[in-house]
Amino acid sequence: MPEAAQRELTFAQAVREALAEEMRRDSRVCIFGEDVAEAGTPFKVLAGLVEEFGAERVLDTPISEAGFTGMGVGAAMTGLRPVVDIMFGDFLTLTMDQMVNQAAKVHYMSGGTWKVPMVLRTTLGATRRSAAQHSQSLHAWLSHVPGLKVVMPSTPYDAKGLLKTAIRDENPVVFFEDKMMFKLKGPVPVEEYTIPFGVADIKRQGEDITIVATSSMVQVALGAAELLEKIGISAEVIDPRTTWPLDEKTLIESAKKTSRAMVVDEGYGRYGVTGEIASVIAEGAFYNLEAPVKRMGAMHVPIPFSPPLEDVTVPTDQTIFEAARALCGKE
Amino acid sequence: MPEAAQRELTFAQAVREALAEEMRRDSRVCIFGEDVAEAGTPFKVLAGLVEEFGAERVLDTPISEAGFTGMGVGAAMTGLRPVVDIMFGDFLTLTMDQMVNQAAKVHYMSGGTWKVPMVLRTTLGATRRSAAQHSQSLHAWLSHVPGLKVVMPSTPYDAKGLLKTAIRDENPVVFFEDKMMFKLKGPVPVEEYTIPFGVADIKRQGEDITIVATSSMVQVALGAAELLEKIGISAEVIDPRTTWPLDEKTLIESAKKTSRAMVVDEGYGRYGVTGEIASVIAEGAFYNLEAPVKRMGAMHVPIPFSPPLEDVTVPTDQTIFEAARALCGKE
Amino acid sequence: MTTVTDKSNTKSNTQVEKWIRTYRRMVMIRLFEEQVNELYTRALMPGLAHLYVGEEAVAVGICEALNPTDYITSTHRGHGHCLAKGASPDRMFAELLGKEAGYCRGKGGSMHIADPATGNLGANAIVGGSTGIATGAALSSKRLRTGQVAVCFFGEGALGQGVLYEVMNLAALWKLPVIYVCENNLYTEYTHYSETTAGDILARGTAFGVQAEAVDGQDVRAVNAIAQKLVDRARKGEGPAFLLCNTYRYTGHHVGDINREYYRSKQEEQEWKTKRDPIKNLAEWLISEKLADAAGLTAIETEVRAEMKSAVEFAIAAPYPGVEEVEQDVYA
Amino acid sequence: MTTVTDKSNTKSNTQVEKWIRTYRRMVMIRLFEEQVNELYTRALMPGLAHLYVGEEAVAVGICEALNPTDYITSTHRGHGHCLAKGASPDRMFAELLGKEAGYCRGKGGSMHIADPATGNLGANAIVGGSTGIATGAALSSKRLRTGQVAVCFFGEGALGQGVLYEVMNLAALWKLPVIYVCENNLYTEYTHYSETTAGDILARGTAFGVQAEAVDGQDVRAVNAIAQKLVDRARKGEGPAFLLCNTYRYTGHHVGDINREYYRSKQEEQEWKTKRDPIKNLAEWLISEKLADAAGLTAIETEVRAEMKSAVEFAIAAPYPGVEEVEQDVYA
Ligand SMILES: Cc1ncc(C[n+]2csc(CCOP(=O)(O)OP(=O)(O)O)c2C)c(N)n1
Ligand SMILES: Cc1ncc(C[n+]2csc(CCOP(=O)(O)OP(=O)(O)O)c2C)c(N)n1
Ligand SMILES: [Mg+2]
Ligand SMILES: [Mg+2]
Repeated sequence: MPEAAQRELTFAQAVREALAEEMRRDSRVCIFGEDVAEAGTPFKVLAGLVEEFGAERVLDTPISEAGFTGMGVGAAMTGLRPVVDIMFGDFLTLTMDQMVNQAAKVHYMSGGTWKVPMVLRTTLGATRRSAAQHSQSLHAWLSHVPGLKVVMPSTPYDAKGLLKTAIRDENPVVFFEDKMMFKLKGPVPVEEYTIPFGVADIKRQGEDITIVATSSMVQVALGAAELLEKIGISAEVIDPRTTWPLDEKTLIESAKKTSRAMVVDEGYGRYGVTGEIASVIAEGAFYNLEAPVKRMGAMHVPIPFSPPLEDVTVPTDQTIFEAARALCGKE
Repeated sequence: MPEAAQRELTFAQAVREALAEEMRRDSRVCIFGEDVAEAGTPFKVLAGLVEEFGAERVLDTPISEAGFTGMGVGAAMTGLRPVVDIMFGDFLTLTMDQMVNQAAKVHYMSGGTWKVPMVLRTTLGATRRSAAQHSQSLHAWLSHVPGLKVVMPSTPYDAKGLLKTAIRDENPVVFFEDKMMFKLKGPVPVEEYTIPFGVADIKRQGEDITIVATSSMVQVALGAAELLEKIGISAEVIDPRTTWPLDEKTLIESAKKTSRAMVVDEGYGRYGVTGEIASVIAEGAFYNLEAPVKRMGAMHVPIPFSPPLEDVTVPTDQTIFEAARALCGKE
Repeated sequence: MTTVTDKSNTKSNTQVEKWIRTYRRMVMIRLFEEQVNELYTRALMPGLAHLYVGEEAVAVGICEALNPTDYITSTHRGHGHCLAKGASPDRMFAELLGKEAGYCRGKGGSMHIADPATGNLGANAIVGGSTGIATGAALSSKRLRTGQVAVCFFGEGALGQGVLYEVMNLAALWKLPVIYVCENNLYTEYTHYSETTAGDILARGTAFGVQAEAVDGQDVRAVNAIAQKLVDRARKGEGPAFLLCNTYRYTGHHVGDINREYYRSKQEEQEWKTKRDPIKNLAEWLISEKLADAAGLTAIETEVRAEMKSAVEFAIAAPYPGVEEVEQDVYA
Repeated sequence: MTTVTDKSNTKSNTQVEKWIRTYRRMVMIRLFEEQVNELYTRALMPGLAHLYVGEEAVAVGICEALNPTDYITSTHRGHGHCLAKGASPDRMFAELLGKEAGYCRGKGGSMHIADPATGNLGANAIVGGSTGIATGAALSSKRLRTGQVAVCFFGEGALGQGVLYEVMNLAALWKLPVIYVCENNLYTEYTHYSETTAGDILARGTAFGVQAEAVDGQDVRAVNAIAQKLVDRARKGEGPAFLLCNTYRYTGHHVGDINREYYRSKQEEQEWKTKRDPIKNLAEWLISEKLADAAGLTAIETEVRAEMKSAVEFAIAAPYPGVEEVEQDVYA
């Protein structure tokens, strides 16, 4: 976090500012997706961009996720730098062939001759009462695939800096935004900056336990850390910021220091992000850990609509607090 | 493994026999996919079925993976028990919306009123010189998704028993067959049998190290176990057989007994199956493990075509042997 | 009191009963949606909902041509389809509020109502997501020789989804009894369909060997007549059809879409509401044909309104599912 | 010796040179594929390959209408497209053998040859998988005002993939300079296209606002004439086109598909080979128009055959990439 940051922006404003700056800097950057132009997306994240950059660079598409993602791949190969907008992360299902069999593999299969500098922006996160087809956090799938990079910002500051890096990257980058975080405010400097991929950020220093949290779960973990402080447990909260590349070193070093670690991610707990990160820590800090690495992800159920049910499907500050307390052996 | 098994079948024959028996038993069972009828699939696994059951029950489709998988969902909801054939596991990318947003969620979203008793049969595995779009092992994605069951047989015996269980299951089941294993022979009894999901099989008893291996990697791990035996290391090889449901207990108990564990899977090593299983063992056998759980998966690269490159991307008996030896502290 | 939940299996053959029933159903949908909007503005409903107001003639005209055992699949804008196929408002409202008495025990919500008893295979929040399901249901019908027809409702936005063409091709090849009903209400969220739809919509059916027809979706009698023809044809084994219904949604894309002037004019909305209202049109015809009088129609409206009110009250009072339910029904 | 790798940028405007070049290219493709089959039967080639024999007039007729900087995307049956766009046989053979000197350093193999120098965006082993890429390249061309045209080659099997319709719709809406070339060789693997294709193929273009034309894919002059018209039109900003080329693959789906009688008759194969061979047809025309004589054409064949032989030898002798390359080029 920069010292001099005075100005506060919402997460949505930070995303928009990153896009606007990059579009001003590089005329090859363009955006396409459903209702991205006049509507500025249903979340209004892109409001105003079509007015500044015109309908040639901010293009409304039909509801054709596979088609326009594939066009993103081709456009990226041939001189544009497209930012493809997939309204809900749940619709990634429709883009998997284009992202995985095409975007991720073009550079390698062509022996390094063609490049795919595209960004796919999409959302993750439940608790919006949107039910099972609009609440998934499917970033584990993309993180599993070589050739892709996966970005999971947790603050307005990170969102802006990481998105600028994503747009300048020569590879296909999948950028996940927590839709519940669009209104979150945080400091964002007026000066230009970018944030490198593969560098975890220690969001809170601590001594007794390491909580690795991604995207939506970072703020929740920070809330849990405050609760833990009240009972005398000092939690270190680390945000990898990109699941690929993954800053294994910072995670392992923190776990070595604290001797206890938890991984919190809003994707499904099974066969997902928590398994990978927990394994990295369990291996790297094996001789320092005093307890098994604890994993917390979304419950292994389709996200239910009913509020009392939905609310128990994802980690909360309270459930993280309780798990951390148990892990530290405090009752 | 049954005692009295005299007869040997290939993996492909075992799959075909399971289908034929279930189609005879239940007239609602039908198959659809590309070139499944007269051609019997490019792998000839289904040869002869259309002759016995007719073109009404073994249907050639256009190259429309999303479309006919979706039809499988609808057909399963309304009285048929479709077995949907996806020629290469790489084409799962095209079916993800149907499998994940539809098949996996219908039962839950409908409050338990509709059911989707369908099976999606597909392949996995590299080393066939088929390059990056025909060599992937994408079972981690499906294992990540609640509502699906995922089956990974490693022998003709298991293939037959598990496929019959899959067809009788009331849920969407994804059944992965290693395409390099179709010609593998093994004992298959003439008598009817099924194999329950969620029950791991100890393919080889051992004392010094637990090797958990899935699908294609089971035979490879058994090969490594023989090499290990020669240097005095007794390896236990366990095959979970289904990644979901996962028989955590058997895996953990074995690791507790041997105090060392490895997980070998042909999917990508990152954010995949090895991370989950390693985490389950690292947590469940935490106080018994003498070394970190070792993970081996496909290298994090698109599968290259060139034989010398492709050959180093997936675990072999030799690389497993070496890793196991190192894990046991033997030089 | 006349029950407003009369199922189509109690369908009478007399014309007057048919059109009165049709009228009642359309009124029911409109008043149901009024209550939904009310629930939203009173902050009693979790999340959002997509109202079917203005499009009533489509769902009702088509479902009136179906048997109770025929199948439908529906969309994010699905309340009208559910009701037209015979669902009870009380259990629908309960679902919208996430209550255990809902059709899906609260697990589905507005966008996922499903009901085996009325052949409703489910609403779907993936645009185009149910096209495979409907086609698969038609395959079952053909293979099991049950004589059922499947109707796949979708907005014109789904014309952007390739899977629709994949399954239309399959339905034509296999002569499946499925009818693809395209509800062209002119907008996909906030974009006019002309900006997202090239070529010719009807040709998109015929190019794949599917018989395609268009109808004024504000005229319930026209919708019903053509639906009956296509359903009969499908039931006889003559293959799939594509029916383009030109219609309009009176309100926002969802209940929270209030300021719409950046994508369509108030005048346009006004014109559809005043000149092409499907309920008003049917009422006028009923009266002119002397099949009903104004008082009778008002009485129906009053009855339905009362029914909707008590259905909402039922739903508000109903309990949520117990938290232990969250892990149930993941697997059958 | 005349070089067989003459690029289209050395294109001459005289008719005779054009048709001799065209003839040479078709012969090159045929003899290239002969060598591939030979490599397979001699067990020198890893994996399989899908031969373009019989379809030469399509790739050559179309690429002859393109500029070197124009883009193409290709398929699993892609050798013909590569060669027609100007690739060198030696580097292609090297790729087929997984050698470092190959177009993709051996990482791609037969189904993934790509080459920026000739505008080849890559072959694709996903049926329909490159339709988005070609359309996206056309978007770049339009936005960056480079005047390039993109040609998307695909087999008629790709008509089953929904993504094709998604991108045709987009191309029509945005008037992109892209031409969708459907190579209908009658079969998708082992199934006749009539069993998998309902309706009307050309209508599948026009329904999405894409100008559609059909041509005899065995007549290179006809293919070239219509391609030239559609390419000019696209380059002028008049929008996308769909070109149906009726053709035939002489051999199996891949080199290992030897016994084909369960899905097509030897007689059918014989008829196409004898009556509709694109190379023979062009030769006859060249001779009848006195643009060439039989001896001249035989000389071309001899030259090309020698060139293919030395290209294969180059590839066989070439080294594999070092194993350390396996982890290179995953990220740019
Ligand atoms: C695959 C997919 N893409 C995008 C969305 C987001 N979305 C929900 S409704 C909608 C517009 C649908 O328009 P249309 O099909 O015309 O139906 P209408 O809302 O007009 O009834 C969109 C884009 C979605 N639900 N599914
Ligand atoms: C999405 C996808 N599904 C299936 C396959 C397997 N497959 C490879 S080639 C082929 C047939 C293609 O037929 P067509 O498009 O007509 O091309 P042709 O081989 O006739 O040139 C199939 C089904 C594939 N590669 N990709
Ligand atoms: Mg609409
Ligand atoms: Mg073909």
